[in-house]
Amino acid sequence: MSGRKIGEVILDLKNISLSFGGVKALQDISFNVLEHEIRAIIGPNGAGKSSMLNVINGVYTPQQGEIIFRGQHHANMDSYGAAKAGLARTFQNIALFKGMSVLDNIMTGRNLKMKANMLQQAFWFGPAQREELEHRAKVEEIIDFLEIQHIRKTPVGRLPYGLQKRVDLARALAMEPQILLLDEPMAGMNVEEKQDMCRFILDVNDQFGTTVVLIEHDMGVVMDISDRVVVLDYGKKIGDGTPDEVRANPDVISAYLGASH
Amino acid sequence: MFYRENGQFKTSYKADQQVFAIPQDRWAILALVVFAFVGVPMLVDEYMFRAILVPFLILSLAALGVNILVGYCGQITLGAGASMAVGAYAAYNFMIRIDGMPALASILLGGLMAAAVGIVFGVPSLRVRGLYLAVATLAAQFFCDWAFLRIRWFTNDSSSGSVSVPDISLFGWTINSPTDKYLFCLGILVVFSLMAKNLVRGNMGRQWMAIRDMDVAATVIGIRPMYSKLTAFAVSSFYLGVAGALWGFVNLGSWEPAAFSIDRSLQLLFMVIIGGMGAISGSFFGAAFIVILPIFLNQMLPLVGSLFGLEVSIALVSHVEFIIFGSLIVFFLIVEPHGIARLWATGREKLRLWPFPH
Amino acid sequence: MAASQSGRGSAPLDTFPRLLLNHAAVRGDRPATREKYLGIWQTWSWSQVAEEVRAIACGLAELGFKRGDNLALIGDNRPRLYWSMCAAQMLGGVPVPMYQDAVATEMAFVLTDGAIRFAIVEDQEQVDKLLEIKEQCPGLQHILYDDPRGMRHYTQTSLQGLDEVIAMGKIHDTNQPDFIPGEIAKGRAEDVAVMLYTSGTTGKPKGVCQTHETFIAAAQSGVGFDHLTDQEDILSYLPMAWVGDHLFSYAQAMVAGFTINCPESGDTVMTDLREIGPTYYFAPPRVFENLLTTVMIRMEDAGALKRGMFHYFMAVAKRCGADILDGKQTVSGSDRLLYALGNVMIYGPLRNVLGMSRIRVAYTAGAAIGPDLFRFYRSIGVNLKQLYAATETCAAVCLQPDREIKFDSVGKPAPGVEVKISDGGEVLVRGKLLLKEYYKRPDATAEVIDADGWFHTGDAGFFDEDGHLKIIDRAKDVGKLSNAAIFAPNYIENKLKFFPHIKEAVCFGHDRDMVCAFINIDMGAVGNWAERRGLPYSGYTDLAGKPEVLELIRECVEQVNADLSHDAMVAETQIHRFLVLHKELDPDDDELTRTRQVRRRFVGEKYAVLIDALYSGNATQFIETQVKFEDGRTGKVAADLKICDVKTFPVMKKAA
Amino acid sequence: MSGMLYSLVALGFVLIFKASGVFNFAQGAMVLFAALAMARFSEWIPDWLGMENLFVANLLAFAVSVVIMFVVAWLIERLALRYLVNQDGATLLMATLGIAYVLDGIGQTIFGSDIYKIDVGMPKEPVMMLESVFEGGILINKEDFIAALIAALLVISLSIFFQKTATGRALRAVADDHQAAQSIGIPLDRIWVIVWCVAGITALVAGIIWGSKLGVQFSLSTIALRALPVVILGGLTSVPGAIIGGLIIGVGEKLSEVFLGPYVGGGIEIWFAYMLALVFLLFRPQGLFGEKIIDRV
Repeated sequence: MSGRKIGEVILDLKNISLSFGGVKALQDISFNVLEHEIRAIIGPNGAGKSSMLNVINGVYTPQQGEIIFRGQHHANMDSYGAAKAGLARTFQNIALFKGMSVLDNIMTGRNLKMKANMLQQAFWFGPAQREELEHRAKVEEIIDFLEIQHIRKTPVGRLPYGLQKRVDLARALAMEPQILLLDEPMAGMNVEEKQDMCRFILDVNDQFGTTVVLIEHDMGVVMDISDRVVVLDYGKKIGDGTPDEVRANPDVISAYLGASH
Repeated sequence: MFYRENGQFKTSYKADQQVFAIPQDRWAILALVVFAFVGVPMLVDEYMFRAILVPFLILSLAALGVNILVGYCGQITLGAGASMAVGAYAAYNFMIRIDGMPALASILLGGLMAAAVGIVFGVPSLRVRGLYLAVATLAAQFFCDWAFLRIRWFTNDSSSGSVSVPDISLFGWTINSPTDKYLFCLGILVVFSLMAKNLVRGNMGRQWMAIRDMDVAATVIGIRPMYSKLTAFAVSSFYLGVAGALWGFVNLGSWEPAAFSIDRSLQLLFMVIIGGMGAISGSFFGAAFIVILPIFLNQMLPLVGSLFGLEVSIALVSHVEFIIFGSLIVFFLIVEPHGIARLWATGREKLRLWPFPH
Repeated sequence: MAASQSGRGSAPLDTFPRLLLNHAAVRGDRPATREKYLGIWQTWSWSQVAEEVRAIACGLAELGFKRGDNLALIGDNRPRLYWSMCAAQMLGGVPVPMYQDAVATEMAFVLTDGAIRFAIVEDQEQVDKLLEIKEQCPGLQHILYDDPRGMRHYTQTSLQGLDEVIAMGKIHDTNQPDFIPGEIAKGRAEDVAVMLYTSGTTGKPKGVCQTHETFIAAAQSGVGFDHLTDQEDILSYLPMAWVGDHLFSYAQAMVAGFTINCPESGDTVMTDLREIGPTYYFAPPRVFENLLTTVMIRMEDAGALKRGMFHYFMAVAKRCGADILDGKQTVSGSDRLLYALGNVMIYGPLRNVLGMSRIRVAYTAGAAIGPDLFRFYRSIGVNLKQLYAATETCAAVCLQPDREIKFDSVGKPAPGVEVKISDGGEVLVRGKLLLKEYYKRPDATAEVIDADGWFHTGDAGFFDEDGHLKIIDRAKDVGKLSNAAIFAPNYIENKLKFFPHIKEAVCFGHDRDMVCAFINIDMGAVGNWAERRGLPYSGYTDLAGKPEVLELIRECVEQVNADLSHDAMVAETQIHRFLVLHKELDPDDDELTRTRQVRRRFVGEKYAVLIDALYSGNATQFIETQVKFEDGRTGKVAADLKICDVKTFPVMKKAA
Repeated sequence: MSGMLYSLVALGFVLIFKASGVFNFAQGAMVLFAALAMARFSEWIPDWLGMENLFVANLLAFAVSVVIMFVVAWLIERLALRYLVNQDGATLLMATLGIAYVLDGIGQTIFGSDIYKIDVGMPKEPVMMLESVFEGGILINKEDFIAALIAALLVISLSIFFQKTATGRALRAVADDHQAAQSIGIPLDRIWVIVWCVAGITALVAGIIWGSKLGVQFSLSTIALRALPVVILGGLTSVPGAIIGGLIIGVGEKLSEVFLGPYVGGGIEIWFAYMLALVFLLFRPQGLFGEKIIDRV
């Protein structure tokens, strides 16, 4: 049913190792992400999934390894550079700006595209106003896309968890990213919210051709929507391939059975 | 309950993003500003201007500056007084050292100088935050206190750092009567408030608030903490610098470094806490409160005392003032961390929903 | 208007497309349609709308839509669906709006019965529904969708985006600029303008064909009656397939040239209503009922002072509000003063939060409205009126003239309408506004329109001494108790439903010795009530079975009984026993019509065992029912229902 | 030797910060308050009791002051801090600013706002020390020497308190992790009262020493500000850091005044400590002995 074309390797991670003090969070992990695909990273709690994501967009600096993003080699990414290059992400423990409305939160996602200088902004003059209105229109499209019209002016702090997650996604989408990193987008949601979120992820991938890298510890949902899956356990990669391949992988089975029973 | 919002629908983003999106508010504020310009000068006596209104306006401006930094960008400062001092002394130097320098220009240049110094003193904010930052800004405060006391060049070799300026004039309008001073400050305050509002509702303000609320997330969406924090320091110091220059030029006429001591810094911080952090209107509420409270206590306490047959000394009044200030700060932090502005906003929201409670 | 008409030398304004062109010429810059989309009210002026309609029409023509074709419209109230109606009419076709929440099988019936070749639908959801039933409806050739979201991977050739069709139409129009004017010129007033399917309280739906002539006449009479201008704003949020919405949001807007406003989504109707603040408003009694219920619930959460004030001023309003609105001179000066104060403190704000500040006229129809409910809105200064209508009469048969509002009547016959009562007590109507025919159902047409041209409404009613029509009930529902007392179930049910805690009620009593009732509690109101009492509950069935809730409902029923006992006509029909149903009556289970009227007979048969229990004196009865969920799955709900006895009151004799 | 006094004040800061995460700006006010109480009671008590013995009077005054500081600590916890649990550091800091104002106000209302003397009979004459080690020895004020001794004693007894007693262990548990401590049944509010009491006593000791040297007056409350850099330098969570930081700042201040002062017009001790701390902050934000701050996402 999918009409999108999976492209070349857009992000390639080579031999990434990361440790905090003595704790080895990631050990020699390599995998790649193809353009336009949905790539999942799964694993039990504490497997190093979030650390992996933090390495990709430069929140953590790996001790070893190399990140190749669109042909550019990096020993590590920096967050600002990553954002500028087209990496957006959401957070496991929602990291919205609590003091702002939903609309303003999403608008912050446009900041890299806003060019008016401070003086123009202070006088709300010319380019500043024009920019503000243009980006508002763009943001409204995202609001419409994620079906959060009814809360656009609500302070995010007052929203229930499921909606906050959606706003978090909206803010990331507002950056019009090449790659969208989603950190447990469905954690703590009920079945209906999970279904909605799956639909949004698929729609984003489909309509905007955004590459999605997704972390989840619940295997079920991920297997349905992702093209390829990396499995981590205690900081090591134990499986990589299509959902079917991964499901058949004995290491994965034992890791999951071991972890959940 | 006086809001009748039916039919006030927005057909463009421009209309939706106005500063006062509800027409009732818009008209009320406009009426208030007109009244401030036209009505107040007709109703009020000189004492009111000198003791209350002019200090209120200038301190509001300063509180705006502090609010931008503390309330919007979340960077605590105990060195607001220092920025005011820089503004005041820089403006003074521009005025006396450059012939024919218009007063307004030197005031604004003083602000710019304060902004430049503010950036320098904002640098630690890139490495440290919270309490540590508070200490760093204290360093700025003490350094400035000392510099204007001891470095003669800044004060044009006057002893003990005290300087004075003649009456200033603006395009031929000599500002010497209390009414003139009031109107001059009011004009500046209105313009600066509008600018501040524009900044905080736009991209700049969102960046500041993003840094304040969750700096890691802000970085990840491409906000540079260095740029955001330093601009906040710069803008904040600019406002404080202009306020400092006005305080010196217009309110005092002649001043010493003590006018901008640590006490001033704390006073400004309290204004913002009590008035409301992260709300432009909070700066006005806070300034009004802090300007009026001592005067009120000075009048009231002896009266209350005499009711009970007690003599209330001036010292006692000032002590009670301390106690009340302190209690209020703690009270606001506990009960309404967003200050009077939030109370006001809640009240307004209630009126919009009246008769329903929510 | 007359000047421009003669200036252009065109035909009289007797079809909707001609009306549209006229508005584009006369008030081209006035807003015609607004829709809240992307956070603001997107606005289209009359001249823009005319262009859009023209483009859609050309596109449809390009696809092969011909004079006499029927065009199905399925979706929420979206501007382009309204425009498509007019586009179909331009080409001499007939728009057939359909209920958007209908399940696929219901749609299949209408699509086949209406010989539909073209359908314009709102979004993916509706497309999926149509694709599902496409095999059953071989006639359906083109499905056009308004919102392209999620439609990228549909490869069916019968599918097309409305955007593409419009683009196609614009090219067509440039190539053949004379095509549309020619088609419009071919239109005649007696052509069928729209086909509305009856909601079908009984039997399968029938397509009611109305001509341009009748609908324009009906609209004009309403516009003239209430002095509507092109300055009005109306919120269009009721199903487009309902005759009421068609009259108010389409026909009257086209006649008077006012603005229709489409809400952002179903969730935001209340907010959108507040923002727009319509000047002209139309809703079935159910909506007013729900609004009142929310008002009451929200007021219960208010502080004591506010609540006290609310109740005090509501009492004042009840005493004199309606009379003041009617301009009666009998109100005392002190009451006027109190009312003015109340207007500042309560009524005005209340109207504001309900979105009714700007309302000049509001109408309710579709079902009888409880007098108390009616009085509430009038007393807070909303000029709410009832009208009496049916799909077959393009709405308004009777209207309540200003200053002559009676709470229990539906008003006087509308201009140009004849109304009489048959010997059997049935209301008969004759006039221009009658349907042309039921689509392909001459038998049914002959059944309702007799040889003299009288339309049999199926309602029982009578004229009072002022010439106001009073409707008691559906003629077929009115029955007699075994002691020969007249039993009008609707009348009693409406009284019950006025209580915020009661959402739905069904009364039985025909040929029985007493009246018994099924009750549905209102989840919102009773849930709130239970929460404030710390009463835990897991869902509807659980809540409905709580003894405390039954006690609450019993009090309501007793109050109704007390009320009934005051009126000799109905005093015999006090409710003796009732039970609270274990599930909510639901259109998906065929218990209600899509306009949410009770299918009395169906309910009676489905729950026969419960009725037996009511009349056999059992204290409890076990019941298990199959229900359909929204996603089409089915499940079972079972419960042991308690049956409650209620106190009845002796009949009060009228004081001599 | 003012370094020793800085250390004492800084110690108060550190204690409270460790246990409750509150950066107690009111420490200075507490010093003033305690000193005022001590000074006035040592005046009043002889009057009331009609006795002459200075030592007994001082002892009684000290006891009363201790009780008063306990009450103050209890009130602060009761009326303010318990409502501010889990607020961020800056909010708490501002709250303690408020508390400082209240204490200043109340203290001066009750005890008066003139300059008072505390005379606990500390010897004033200088002594020579370490003459045997090198020629000339070091000239040291005996008073300072005793002060240092007292401070050292205080630190030692505090260490014992922390290490050996049950309360001390509970305190350390709280300092490590509030939630964990609470979950194993340590009553947070009581612990905080205790911490504030201890801080109150250090304030009292600092106040007495300082007051006997310079007299008790309002400016005493600003020594808190002077002690801030000490805390930064030493690290907010380290008791030894506070001591060593205090010494560094104390010595640095004097040295800079002597060697740098003349070139820039003097008076630089006002800001020198701050600049030192600031420069330090930029390179080691957690201070000399503080724990590294790690952000988690």
